[in-house]
Amino acid sequence: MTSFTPALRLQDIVKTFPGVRALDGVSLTVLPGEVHALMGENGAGKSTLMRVLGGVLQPNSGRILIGEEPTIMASPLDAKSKGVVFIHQELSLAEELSVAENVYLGELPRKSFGRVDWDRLHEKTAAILDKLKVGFTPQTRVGDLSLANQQMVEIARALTVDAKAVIFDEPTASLTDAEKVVLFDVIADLKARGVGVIYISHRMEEIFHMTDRISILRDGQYRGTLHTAETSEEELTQLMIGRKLDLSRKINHAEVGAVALEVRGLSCGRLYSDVSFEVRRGEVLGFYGLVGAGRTEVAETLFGLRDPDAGQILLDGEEVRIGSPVEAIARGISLVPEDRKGQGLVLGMNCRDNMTLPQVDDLKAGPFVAEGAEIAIFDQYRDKLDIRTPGWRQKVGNLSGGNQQKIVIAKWLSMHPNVLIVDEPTRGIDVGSKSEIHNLIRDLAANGFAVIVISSEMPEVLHVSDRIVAMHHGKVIRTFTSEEVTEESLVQAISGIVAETAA
Amino acid sequence: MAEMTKRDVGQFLARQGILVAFVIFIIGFTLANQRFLAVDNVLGVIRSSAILGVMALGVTFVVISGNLDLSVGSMMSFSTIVVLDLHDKIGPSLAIPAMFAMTMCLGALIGFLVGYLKLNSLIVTLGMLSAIHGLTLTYSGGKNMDIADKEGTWFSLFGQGSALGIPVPILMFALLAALLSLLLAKTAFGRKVYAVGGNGVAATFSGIRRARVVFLTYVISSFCVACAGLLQASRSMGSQNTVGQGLELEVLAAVILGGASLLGGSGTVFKTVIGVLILGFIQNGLLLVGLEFYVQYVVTWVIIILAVWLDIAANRGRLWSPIA
Amino acid sequence: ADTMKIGITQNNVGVDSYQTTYEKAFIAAAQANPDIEAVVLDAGGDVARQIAQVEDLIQQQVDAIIIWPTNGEAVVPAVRKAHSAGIPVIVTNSNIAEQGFEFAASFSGPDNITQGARAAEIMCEKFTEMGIETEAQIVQISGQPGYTTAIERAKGFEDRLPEVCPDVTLVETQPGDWNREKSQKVMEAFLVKYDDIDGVYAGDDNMGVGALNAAKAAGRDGIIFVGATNFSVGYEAMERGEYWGSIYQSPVDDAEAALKTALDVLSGAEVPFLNYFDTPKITQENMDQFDKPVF
Amino acid sequence: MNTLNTNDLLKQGAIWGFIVLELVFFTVAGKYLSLSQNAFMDLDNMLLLFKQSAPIGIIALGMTVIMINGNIDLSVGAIFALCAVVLLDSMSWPFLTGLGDWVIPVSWGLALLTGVVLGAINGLIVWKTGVDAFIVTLGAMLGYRGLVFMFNGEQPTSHLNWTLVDFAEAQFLGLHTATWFLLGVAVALWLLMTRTVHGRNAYAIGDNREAAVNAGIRVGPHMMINFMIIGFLAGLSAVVFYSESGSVNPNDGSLYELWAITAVVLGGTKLTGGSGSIISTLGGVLAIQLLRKGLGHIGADTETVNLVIGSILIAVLFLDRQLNRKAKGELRT
Ligand SMILES: Nc1ncnc2c1ncn2[C@@H]1O[C@H](COP(=O)(O)OP(=O)(O)OP(=O)(O)O)[C@@H](O)[C@H]1O
Ligand SMILES: Nc1ncnc2c1ncn2[C@@H]1O[C@H](COP(=O)(O)OP(=O)(O)OP(=O)(O)O)[C@@H](O)[C@H]1O
Ligand SMILES: [Mg+2]
Ligand SMILES: [Mg+2]
Repeated sequence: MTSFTPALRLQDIVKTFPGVRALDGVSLTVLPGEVHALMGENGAGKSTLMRVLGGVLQPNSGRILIGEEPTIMASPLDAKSKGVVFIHQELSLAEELSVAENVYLGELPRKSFGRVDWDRLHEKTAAILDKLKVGFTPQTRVGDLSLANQQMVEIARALTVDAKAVIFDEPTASLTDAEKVVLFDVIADLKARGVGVIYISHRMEEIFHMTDRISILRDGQYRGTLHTAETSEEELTQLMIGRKLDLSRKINHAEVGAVALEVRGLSCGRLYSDVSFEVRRGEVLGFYGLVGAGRTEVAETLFGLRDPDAGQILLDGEEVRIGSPVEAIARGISLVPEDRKGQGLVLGMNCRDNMTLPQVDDLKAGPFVAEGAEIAIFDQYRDKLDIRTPGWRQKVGNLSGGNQQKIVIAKWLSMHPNVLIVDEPTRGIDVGSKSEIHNLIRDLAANGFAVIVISSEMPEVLHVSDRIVAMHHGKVIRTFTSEEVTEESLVQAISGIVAETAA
Repeated sequence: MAEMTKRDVGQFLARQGILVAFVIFIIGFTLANQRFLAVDNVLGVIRSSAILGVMALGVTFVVISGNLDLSVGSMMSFSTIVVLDLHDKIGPSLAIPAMFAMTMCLGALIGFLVGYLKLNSLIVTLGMLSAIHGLTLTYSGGKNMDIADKEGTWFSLFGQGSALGIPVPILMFALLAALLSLLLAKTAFGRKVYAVGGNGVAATFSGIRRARVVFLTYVISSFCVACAGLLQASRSMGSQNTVGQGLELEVLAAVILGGASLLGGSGTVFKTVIGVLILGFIQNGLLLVGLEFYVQYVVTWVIIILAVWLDIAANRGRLWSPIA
Repeated sequence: ADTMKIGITQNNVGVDSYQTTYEKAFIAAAQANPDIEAVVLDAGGDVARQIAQVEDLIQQQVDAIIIWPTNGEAVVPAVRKAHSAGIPVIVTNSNIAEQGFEFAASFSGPDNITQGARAAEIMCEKFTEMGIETEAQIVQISGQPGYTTAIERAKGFEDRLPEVCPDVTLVETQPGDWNREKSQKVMEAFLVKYDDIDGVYAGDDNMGVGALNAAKAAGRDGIIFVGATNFSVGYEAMERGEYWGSIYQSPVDDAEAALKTALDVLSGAEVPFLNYFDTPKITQENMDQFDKPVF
Repeated sequence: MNTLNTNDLLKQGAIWGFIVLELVFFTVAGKYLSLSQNAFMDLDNMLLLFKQSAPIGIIALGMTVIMINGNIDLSVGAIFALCAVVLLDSMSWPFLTGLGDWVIPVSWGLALLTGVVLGAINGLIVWKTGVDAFIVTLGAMLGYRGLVFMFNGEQPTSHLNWTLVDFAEAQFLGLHTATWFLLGVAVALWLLMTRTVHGRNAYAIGDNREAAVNAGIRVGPHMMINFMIIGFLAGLSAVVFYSESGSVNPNDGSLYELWAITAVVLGGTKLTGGSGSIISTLGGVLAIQLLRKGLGHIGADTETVNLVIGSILIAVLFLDRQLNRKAKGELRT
């Protein structure tokens, strides 16, 4: 905190959507050279507030001041020109274009006659990519990058202009630890240059690791600002969700039953090879690894979405060939996919219909769909997962990111699967719901289901898993039991270091 | 409170932009020519819209599932010619099922190409438009097809008969609309059509056989085309090879006018029916007022854009697009 | 003998049975003559495609080109091109514009203006016979907008009618696009709009029968239907006494006349520029003198 | 700019491979079936191919831009006709007759201006109302066609100017006037789409509109410019073609939009926008014209032509997909 003139101020911002008062008189002050966290439950209004600041949305009322100058953010470009850079929660990239074009999207350097100055573009981008220590070039097509690398492209945008303030809306949701380190370096760098950084995340450890102050939103209302150094997780949670949260690690190992799913020597092209593991009923198996480790691909193969080259899949000891998701579902496998917008939801459909989509064939009343049964399922999981929506008729696309994720989870939980595979289940989910989901996963296991959890968050994997499979470059390096695993050995394993001596 | 209600009414009106436009047009034409709303005329318009309408019902399914069908016009010519030809050869009671089978085979072929082979529907159906036209010409040798004994057959029932004072085409249109509306809105299949159109990948991830759903939408569409061909053949008891030419775009216009999004995932059978009626009444109304046929083109242009605009403006809550 | 290569580019074959029958007849006639090899093309109603086809025929060095113009004026430069390449051009069915006459060897086809005029006469005679020539009201359903044939027939009819029956009023004209269905719709609206319609002139029998169907469905009797290009549906309707008259025009005659004209031109015979083949009036009274049309 | 990998090359190569296939087929089949002593691949015939591709080709090139941008334009056929009407009609406007042959450039200008204005109307509606371009231009297809009819009723509009015809029929360096225009437009648009900020932004908008908006690209004006470009090109196509033919039927140009779109898709441009290439579209256009010419060359009759063109369209789509088939193990969605 180098100066007392705030980098920006938001005053009494109100924003309503049909049926929703998303922001109700929110004020926020960000100082130059500080990292200011914005926290709140899913749907509290964080992204909406940032969209107002970034010129994407116009507020119903309230003022925005940049360096004490009242301004109107007419458009994203306008905001950018006033020094506010917005790194979005959802990827916002043109896949067919090159990395360089994406980084400088909207501001390609020009030569005469509106020509693009390719040399300058590539040069400037290369410099930024250097800083981010990524393994791709400015000319790479963005569509060819993994999700995490795409996120890095998005982050690279923060470094293109001389910003007064940079907004990161859940930038780490799809990053693994290696990129996170780079990201934190970038943020530290921005901070050192006197830029005000607004950082949205649901991950406590990140918040405490690198922010200076924390502002809290709840149900669209401002709940106060705390100095990070002077607060605790408990106090934060209390402010965010209005109650205390029991975060103690309560692993109640259920009776582990027979092997529900066994995979032997499964290989699929360049994606992964010779993957073997087993999950028992009553057990949670964690999958941990770096970006590109191939965990998602293994899950997709089990769900009938990919054709393996070699290997066997055994369900309840019986070898099966799973040719399509239909077959997988019939055999009691559920997959919560990692990309909720692309793979998990029909955004234009309402909440209820999304939730019951995989079982719509089974919910019959005569020739028709039994709407009553559907609504019952919806109500049950809305309460169970605390999904915030005005009603089942709301389009899923209008929900906040976290609530969308909950719909996807509910959709597959309600199938009562034998084997549940969840890929990044709590990406973008607030602490309260996160622990709720963790408990649900444990409960499912306790009820005799086999659960596979793929996660890039070490605390999560450690917290929910009975055993952990560590993958690196498409290979299983090691399988840990929850007793023997340590953070250190796990990090070693996912970096490809085979620790022969591990206990 | 009063203000709230007023806004609700406003919202409702805006949301039902299509209906509002419809009512305004009816009033306008009626003022211009009192005969417009005469029972004969109304029934007449609905009857002659029925053929287009029946096709539009099927295309609604295709469009909601995120595809297009430009082949319906040429397919309708095909079924008309086939049923007329077979009528004299094997009698109406065999000719009708035979024609349905042949037409639905074409629909199944398109469904296979678009659904299972995942070829782009715009191009596939454009290709089929041309190919089916060629097929029809080959079948008929390019000649007009006429039923020899027009008086001595019950075949005229579908196009010209009436029950309870209502012409059969209208009954058939209404019945099909009701059935298909239930199918789309109330059954698991209907739900899947919306899901596939809304987000095909997510549908696959939800265990929906996307290819099969798409395939079935084309089969439904071809079934509707066959019904339209039957109505058409029975109405005029004879036909040219090009009887359905150009209808594909009118059908599409009706479906869009009803508010189905071409991106898939939205639209309803009821709205399509309204879209069909609007087109029918505009055509008829302008004829009654005595305007040149091409004025109708311009009017249709304005109406399509206004109707769709109103519709989306209501959805986003503001008139002008937020695009910078 | 030397075989002669004759290329033909037609207007839009698939569109109606007249044109299809024409094509069949042309091919049959060409095959019947061992000295002729024919290249048969169809422009699909598209001027650009027709011009391209003329260019292709020139490039293939055919001996003569027969053209059924999609647009009588637009093809003039293409005809000139053939002319300067030394290839005689025979225009068939509907003529090209006058500027092109100097480049074309000959025209062979029906006289559409006369046809329209004759239709007016048929209609007028019938009205006179019925005694309503002083107050009769008629409507016209014309062919596809923009086509020479449609325009000429309408013009012939509209010019002649006031000469023969000055008191008959033509209340409205709408196009039926050579399409029976479209014509039926148009007629339905006419019937709603006008209580008194005594006669209908349709640009061809196909549309005439469409109009007739509409009238029958509405239960309106006593309307006099007159068409052009007697189709078999029209002929049958005349047999049933529902349809009064038409103009007898055979696509077979049309095609054969075109081929014959081409052969005459190639053999160096003296050929008049305008080769109209006769298209007589046909009504319920004299129809037994005509064969039932095959199309 | 993207580096091309083999996959991309294969993708872009498909259409040229198809053209080679057509050439071989018609050359061989032509030997047996054609009446002509001239080979199909005769130089003059190939030169004609380019010339005959021009009317739809010029429009298809513009359609590529529109489709890369994520839109579609179904009204080009009607714009084409309306520009032609303006071109030919204006040549006999009394206040222009004093200009002698100088009326030609004026009429050309008026026709092109008409195209730009009509395109701008479409663009403006798409921009300001947010109605999908497919719908806007489907409406305009009817509306503009109505305007064509209003201009001169159902009569053709004609004005044969032999100076103009001679210019249009001229050959320079062996290439016809129309060919020069076609190639010129191709080069210009290729430069526009690969080298300029506008072109790259158009790609971005078609690829991910939301991302483009978020990045502050002014989506509306870019779309509007592209609609004006295709309007201009529809006008240019009309100018080039009707200078030679001198008369326009009110129905002219109908179905051109479909042929243009077909050519663009054959060239590998995605219907959803964001990717595509001008040069491949040129390939698509040539492939279609070659097919028509070839079928005429071997003497196929009308039924067959319809059947074959339809089936070929589907077959090419199928082949293209086989060529670009995803590797085994790829996500099955
Ligand atoms: N376009 C919209 N239409 C209707 N409601 C909306 C829209 N966008 C957001 N909302 C609603 O506004 C509220 C705030 O959403 P917002 O996305 O700001 O939440 P968030 O705090 O970012 O949550 P998360 O942590 O899940 O990302 C939610 O109730 C959401 O449903
Ligand atoms: N777009 C791509 N093109 C080529 N190879 C890819 C692409 N994306 C991923 N890969 C490769 O596929 C493998 C698995 O990638 P992916 O990132 O999906 O794994 P993951 O373990 O699921 O990671 P995440 O933590 O992101 O879920 C890696 O070998 C990676 O190099
Ligand atoms: Mg958010
Ligand atoms: Mg993954």
